[in-house]
Amino acid sequence: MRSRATVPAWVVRLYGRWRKKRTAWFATGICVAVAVLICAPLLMIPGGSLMDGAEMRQILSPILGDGRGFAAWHLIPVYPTIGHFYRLLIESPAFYQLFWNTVGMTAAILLGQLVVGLPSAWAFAAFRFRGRDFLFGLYVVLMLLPFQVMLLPQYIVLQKLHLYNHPAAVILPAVFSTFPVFIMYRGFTQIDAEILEAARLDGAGELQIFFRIGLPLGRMGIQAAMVLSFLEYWNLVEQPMAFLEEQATWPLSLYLPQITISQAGFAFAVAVMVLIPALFVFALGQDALEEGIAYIGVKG
Amino acid sequence: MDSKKKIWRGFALFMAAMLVMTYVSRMVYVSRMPRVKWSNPTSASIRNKITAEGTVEAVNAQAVIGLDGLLVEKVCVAAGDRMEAGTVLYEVNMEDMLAQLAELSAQEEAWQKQELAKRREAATNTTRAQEDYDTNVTELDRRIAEETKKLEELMEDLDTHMFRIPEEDASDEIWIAWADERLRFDREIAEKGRLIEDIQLEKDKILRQADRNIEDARRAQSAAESGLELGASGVSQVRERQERIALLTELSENEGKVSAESAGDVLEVMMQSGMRMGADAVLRYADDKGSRTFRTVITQEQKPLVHTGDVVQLTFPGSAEEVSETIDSIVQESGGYTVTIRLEPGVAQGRTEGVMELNSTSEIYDFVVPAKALHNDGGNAVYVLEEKEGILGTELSVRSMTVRLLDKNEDYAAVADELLSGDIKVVTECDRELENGMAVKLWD
Amino acid sequence: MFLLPGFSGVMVFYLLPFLEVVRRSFLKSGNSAFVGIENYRTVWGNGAFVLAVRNTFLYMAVGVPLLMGISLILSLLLRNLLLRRRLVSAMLLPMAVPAAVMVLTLQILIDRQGVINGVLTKVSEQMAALPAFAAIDYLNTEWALVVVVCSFLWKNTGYMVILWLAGLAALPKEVEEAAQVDGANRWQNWHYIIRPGLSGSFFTVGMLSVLQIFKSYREVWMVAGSYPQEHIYFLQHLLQNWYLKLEFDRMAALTVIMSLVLLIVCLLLQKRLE
Amino acid sequence: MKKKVRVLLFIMVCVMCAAFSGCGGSQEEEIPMGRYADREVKLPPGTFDYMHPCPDGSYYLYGLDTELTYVDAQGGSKAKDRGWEKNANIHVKYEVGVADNGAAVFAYAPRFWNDEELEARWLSGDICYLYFYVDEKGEKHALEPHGEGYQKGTNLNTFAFSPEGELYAASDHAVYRVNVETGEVESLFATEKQVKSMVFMGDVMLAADDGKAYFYDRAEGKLLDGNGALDVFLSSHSSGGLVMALGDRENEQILYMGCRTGLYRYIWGGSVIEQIADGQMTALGDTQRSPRALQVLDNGAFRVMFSGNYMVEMYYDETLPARPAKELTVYSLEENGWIRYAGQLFQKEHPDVLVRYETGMDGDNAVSREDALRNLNTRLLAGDVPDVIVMDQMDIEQYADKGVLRELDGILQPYLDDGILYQNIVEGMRMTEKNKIYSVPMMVYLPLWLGEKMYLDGEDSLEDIVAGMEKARQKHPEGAILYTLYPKDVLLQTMPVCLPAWTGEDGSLDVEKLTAYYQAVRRMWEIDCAGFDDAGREAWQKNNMEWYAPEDMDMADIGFNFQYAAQQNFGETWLQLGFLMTPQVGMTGIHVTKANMAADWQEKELEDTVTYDAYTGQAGNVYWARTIVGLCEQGKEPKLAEEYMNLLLSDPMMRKWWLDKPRNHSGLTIRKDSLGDILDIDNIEFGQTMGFKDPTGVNHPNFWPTEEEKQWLYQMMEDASCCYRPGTMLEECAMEVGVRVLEGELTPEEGAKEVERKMAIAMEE
Repeated sequence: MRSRATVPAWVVRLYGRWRKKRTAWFATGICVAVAVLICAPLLMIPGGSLMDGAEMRQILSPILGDGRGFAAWHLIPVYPTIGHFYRLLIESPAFYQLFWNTVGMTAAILLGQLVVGLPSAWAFAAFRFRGRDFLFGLYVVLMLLPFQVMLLPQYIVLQKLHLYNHPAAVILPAVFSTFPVFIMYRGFTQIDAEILEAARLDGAGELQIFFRIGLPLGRMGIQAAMVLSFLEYWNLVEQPMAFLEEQATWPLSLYLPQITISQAGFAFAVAVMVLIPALFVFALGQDALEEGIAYIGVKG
Repeated sequence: MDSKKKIWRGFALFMAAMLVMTYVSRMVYVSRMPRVKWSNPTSASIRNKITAEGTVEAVNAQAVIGLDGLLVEKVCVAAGDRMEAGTVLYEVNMEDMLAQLAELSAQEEAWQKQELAKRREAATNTTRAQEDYDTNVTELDRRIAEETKKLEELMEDLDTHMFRIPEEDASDEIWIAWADERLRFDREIAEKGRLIEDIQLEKDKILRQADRNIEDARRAQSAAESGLELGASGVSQVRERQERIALLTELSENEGKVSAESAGDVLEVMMQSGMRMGADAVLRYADDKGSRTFRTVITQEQKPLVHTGDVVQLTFPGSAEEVSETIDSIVQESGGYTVTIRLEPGVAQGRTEGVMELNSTSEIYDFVVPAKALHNDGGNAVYVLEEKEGILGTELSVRSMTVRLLDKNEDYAAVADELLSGDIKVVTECDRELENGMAVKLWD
Repeated sequence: MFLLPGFSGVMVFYLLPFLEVVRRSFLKSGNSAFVGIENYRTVWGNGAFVLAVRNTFLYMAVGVPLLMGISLILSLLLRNLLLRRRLVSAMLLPMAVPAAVMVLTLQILIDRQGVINGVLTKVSEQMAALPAFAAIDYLNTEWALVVVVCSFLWKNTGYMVILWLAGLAALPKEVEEAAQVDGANRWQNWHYIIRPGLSGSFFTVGMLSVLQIFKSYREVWMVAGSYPQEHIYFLQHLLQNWYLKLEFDRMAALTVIMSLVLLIVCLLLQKRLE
Repeated sequence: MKKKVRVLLFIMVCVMCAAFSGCGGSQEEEIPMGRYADREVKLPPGTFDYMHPCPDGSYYLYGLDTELTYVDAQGGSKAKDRGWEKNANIHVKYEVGVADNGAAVFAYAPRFWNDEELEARWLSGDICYLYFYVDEKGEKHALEPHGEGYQKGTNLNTFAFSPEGELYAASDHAVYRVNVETGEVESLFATEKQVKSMVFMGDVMLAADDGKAYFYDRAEGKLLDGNGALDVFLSSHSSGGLVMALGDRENEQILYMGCRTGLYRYIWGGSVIEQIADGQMTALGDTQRSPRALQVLDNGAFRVMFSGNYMVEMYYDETLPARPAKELTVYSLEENGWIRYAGQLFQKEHPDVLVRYETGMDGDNAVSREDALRNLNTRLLAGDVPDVIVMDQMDIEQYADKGVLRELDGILQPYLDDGILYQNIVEGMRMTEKNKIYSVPMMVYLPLWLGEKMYLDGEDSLEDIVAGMEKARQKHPEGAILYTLYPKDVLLQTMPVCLPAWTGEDGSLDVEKLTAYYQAVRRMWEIDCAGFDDAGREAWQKNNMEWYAPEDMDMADIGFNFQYAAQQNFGETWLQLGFLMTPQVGMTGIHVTKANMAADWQEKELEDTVTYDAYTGQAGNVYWARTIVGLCEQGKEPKLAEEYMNLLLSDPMMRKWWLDKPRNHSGLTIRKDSLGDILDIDNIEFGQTMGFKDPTGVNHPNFWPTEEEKQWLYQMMEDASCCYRPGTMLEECAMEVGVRVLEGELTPEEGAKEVERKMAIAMEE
């Protein structure tokens, strides 16, 4: 440090800023590149949603079983059409029915997970009780179990509870999923145990500690859990397929028929409409949660 | 912070738009739904009116036989023509005919002469026999009368002699003489009687002989007159010739024109001018006095409505005549079913075409729907209204239901199927084409 | 007390069903006769099981570290950027695409006559220097696993970045700043400050990566069917196929084995990392 | 803290366990006992449609063509001559009203008019029906309604005699009192619709139409206030017929009403209508019949007369459960109209059983076959087992092995003994391992080729078809030989007749045969491709794309459909391989093809040279099983399931073969007599619409198979013994690899190896 004393302070500052900036640019560059790479295949979706059937069939004919040439893709359709959107948005009331089903289902699940999962996660993080590790391990294993395995026993449970073919058959198991617990737990463990001890010593009640310390400090974990849960349940396929018989209660993810090339354009249009709320949620979710949790923290 | 607000606003807008669009799309969806009216199938009968055009045909045709050996000069009618009694059918060649007539007349004359001679001779023989007979009988009758007179005289003498009977006391001689006398008388009387008997016998004999002679002569005469000796064929030949002569004569008087004998419809003409006719039919016609049949072809659809024994109305174009007849037979033929109706004699004279009309009320069917409700789905089918579970909840939708068609008229159709019931809602009217499974709404 | 409501639900919807699975693993499917460990023996001696385990292990061995590494690097790069949220959102997008559409997209891209082969062929034609390119049938050759791993990375990077970021955010900023002031270089910064702070997150992300590996099955199945190329025949294909063949007994046994392994690994890792 | 948690945990577990088991128990609810049941009443000889109940429990029976018959309370019957049969041939009797003493009034509609005067009056609208009155002694006189308030020609449709013997009648807009001697009609009150029934309660007459009840005071001669409850009831329960009768129970006047939905009672003057018997569980719910009259008996029972010579007595049975506990569940992977129809029919025959028809996948959503199967398996494993499963596209061996399916030998044996079913086809379904039959196809397809004789003479194995194609290629160097657009099509057309030959007795794959198959189809595809250059092929595909979109097509739709393909394409293609999917239309295809050729392409000589026959491929005598039905071992209603199976195998059901699919691809029935009937079926019954339109728009009548063709078809049915079922794993595999083979990516040998490898994994599982 001293050896550099000769260098004027502003040079140091400037250099520091430059270095910082360079790092930032560099990092930004890489990240943007990766993001673009990730999003590139998705660029096919808006293009595809505006492409008419004939064009689609023509450029994809090699895939259809014609042994020659290679498929191509037009990011910007040569013969764009809004036919698919028209069909989807104007002519398909079923789409909206399922859209609201999905919205409702996802909202219910997320809310339920907050209510149920948060305390559980807090319990694992803030208290040390016997069997905690094992129990937590069990949670993780239960989280990891493939759905095929749980299908049959869950079906039996739901039937006994008379929930089969009711939206709750999807919502309830999802609410009690161990997955958000697992993620939120991570958020909470990063809180220093000393802080909690200090609070307890100060005579704060457990609830007070939970709301005033736990929530604000674990907010990143909560936020992550919610965003990931949203992703998980926004496109939930297998559970509703297995537990909901009545089509009127289905979520949007079951709307798309078995995709065939002639349906592709329509499918892309649906995908666009499915993606839009997701984009909003991404954009808003992070901040909203931060704010909301901070608010609870203050109040509590 | 500002941008976040914007995003919030955007999100809210998006959701609002989705909400609005939810309604819009529902409205669009509903407005595109076919509207339908429905009714339950009812139990009813079906009144049917079937009209079919057909042809009138004669049951058995009459023939005009050609004049054998004559040349047709001109044919005056054609098939399908109407003929009345006296209508000229054809003309024969006069020249040819007259030549034939002349020849025949000559033959006849010769034959007549020959015949006359024969007859005269026979008549003479008869007269002679009669005369012989007459003379013999007269002679014998005279002799009989003579002998009978003699016999009567003898009888008188005997009577007289009997009065001269001697006294009882007369002498024997007297008595003997008287007795002898009396015996003589007896003998003579018996002799005379025998004589008369003989003459009588002879007369009978002669008479029989004479009769036989007369008979023979008469037979010969009548044979001569009747020409019996020509034999059967000979007679018919002569007759034929005479008839032909008469015919030809008449024909020649008619200037060779042959006319119809009765009214009817010409069915077929089998001669041409210049043809020499044989003894075959040269023309066939339906006599007005014969009966006719009406024949028509009905379609498969009409078939179930028409039965043998049904009463139908027949009308014939261009005539006010309308008759009720019963159907005699229905036969399946290529392309349909031929209905035959035998008409009463005299009905449909001169008609070749007609229209059959059948009004029938069917039995009462269990399920009758408006005919509009039927549609074709690889068979007859109706659309029935059902509730269907779908993504949009419970909707009204139509399902195509195949049915058997029992009967049908323009407005109603009787249908049957195991699944039909009075509760089923059959779509009777819709404002656009329906498809199986389509969601629909009710007409207000 | 905090745990109770959640645990009761877990109990009903997960633990009890799981116990049912355990129970059934000792019964014969169909007539429910008790057969002891027969099912386990069947599973153990099954050729398909060996293949599936090997493949699944390989998939995890390649997929999990790659995913964790890439996402960690990305999140480290991202964490102080202004564009952070946008970029994370962008990276998350593949998760939000409906599976059916994603599969369609994949098919268009990686079919033997798909877009990728098309582009590569064109490039190799244009540049004479490169060796001639023969179209690869990605799904029917050894490439299948590569494809699966790539699509797995593609889909899940954003997901893991989120988790890493959450972990990173919980690190006390002051310590790091202090260290920076102290002139610690990046490596030191990472080694002494970030890495220990993230050890818990390692566990989380690791477990979730495994979870995502299991979840990626549906897409693999949709692209390649029930009997895919033998390199991408995973445990879940086996599970699914058994299910379709009504072999629930074997399935249950396999599940129990799997969960035991997972539980042990999980407990060990937990101990080690916390 | 720790302790607390532990205790709480323990309690929780206990509570949950209790709740869990409690839930299980609560499912079996008690079903209350006691409901109305019915038994049929034996009627005297004759065909009766109507009944007139008398207060003493006796009743009169009559039909539209059957004389009035009196049945006394003890059941003795006596015919009463009312002289109405005699007119039945020329007149149709429409309405009859009978009085308690046997007097009757009836309305005739003329079938044919014999009387000109009457006809003229009828045409002028002066009269419509003719009415007659017969008094109790049998003296009959014509009745001509007239009088003030009666418009001539109005039909009197409903008659009722009051207890005093007055005659009331109703038209579609009014109710009248009729003097039976003079025919004088007095209009009493107007109604909105046709009054369908009238009952008398002292001085009050209740007349009911389909939406309103009218109360008329006969003494005062005025209409009383209506009853809203009754009106609502009438408007919602009248469809299918509604009958009413008054009863006197426990000193209350009760109006009983019977209709499709059940038997109801209404206490006179009240506002509550109460159901006392459910239509679904009694004869009232029979939708084939409509109730015509109701009689209230003193012992608490009811008599109900139905249309169609059917009468039941409904009595209260305390031993019966109040609602049906029976439910028959039928499951199929895909919607099948034929099965659905059978379910509806079964429901009609068994009103007390609820038939549920469930389908695993219904088209337009993301549920794939595997998903649907998974859901089905979940149900099976959870014990929620359907009674009947349609096994199309399912692995029958697997389900039979796992004890899901019930063996059917017992059910099928009588059919086989009597030679009703094609034994060879049923036997083709026998599982070799257990030597039992677990499922039976209701319909089959048979393979068929169509082409010029010179291409295929006599033999038609796979190699012969290749050779035939080569010959055809020589004659027609340009264009397609088979109707194939893509490699997949060649496989689709040939695989069904080869696939069964690939698996040996022990279930192992015969790689040699598979290799041979791949070689053959590859050759076929090459020959087919040789007729096009690239542009030509593209054009050919494009031309056919409009109606042919392979990725959208059901496996069973196109390419196989012999008739369709033959009709559409012959002449553009020269050898047609496909499946005979319907009895007559399939045969029609051949005729049509010939006719088309003769008419359109002026190829007259072709007409004689074109021929068709079965093709054997590698397996020989293949039939394609469809609508394969199996019963579940653990179904809840094994008896009903058996009955259902018998219904499916019955002749009337088989004759409805075309219901199987929206398009008529449903197959040839395995019941011999039904197949014969279908071939002989009268056009009229079938709907007269089965002709076709040729490309020029000319309508052709239908061609029905000739006797010779029928015999040929029967013979083919007799020979078919090798079952092909689509949707097996091997097929999927061979198809996928086959496409790669045809595209030249793999050699046939490699292809076969690849299939073997994939199958090895499946076998291992």
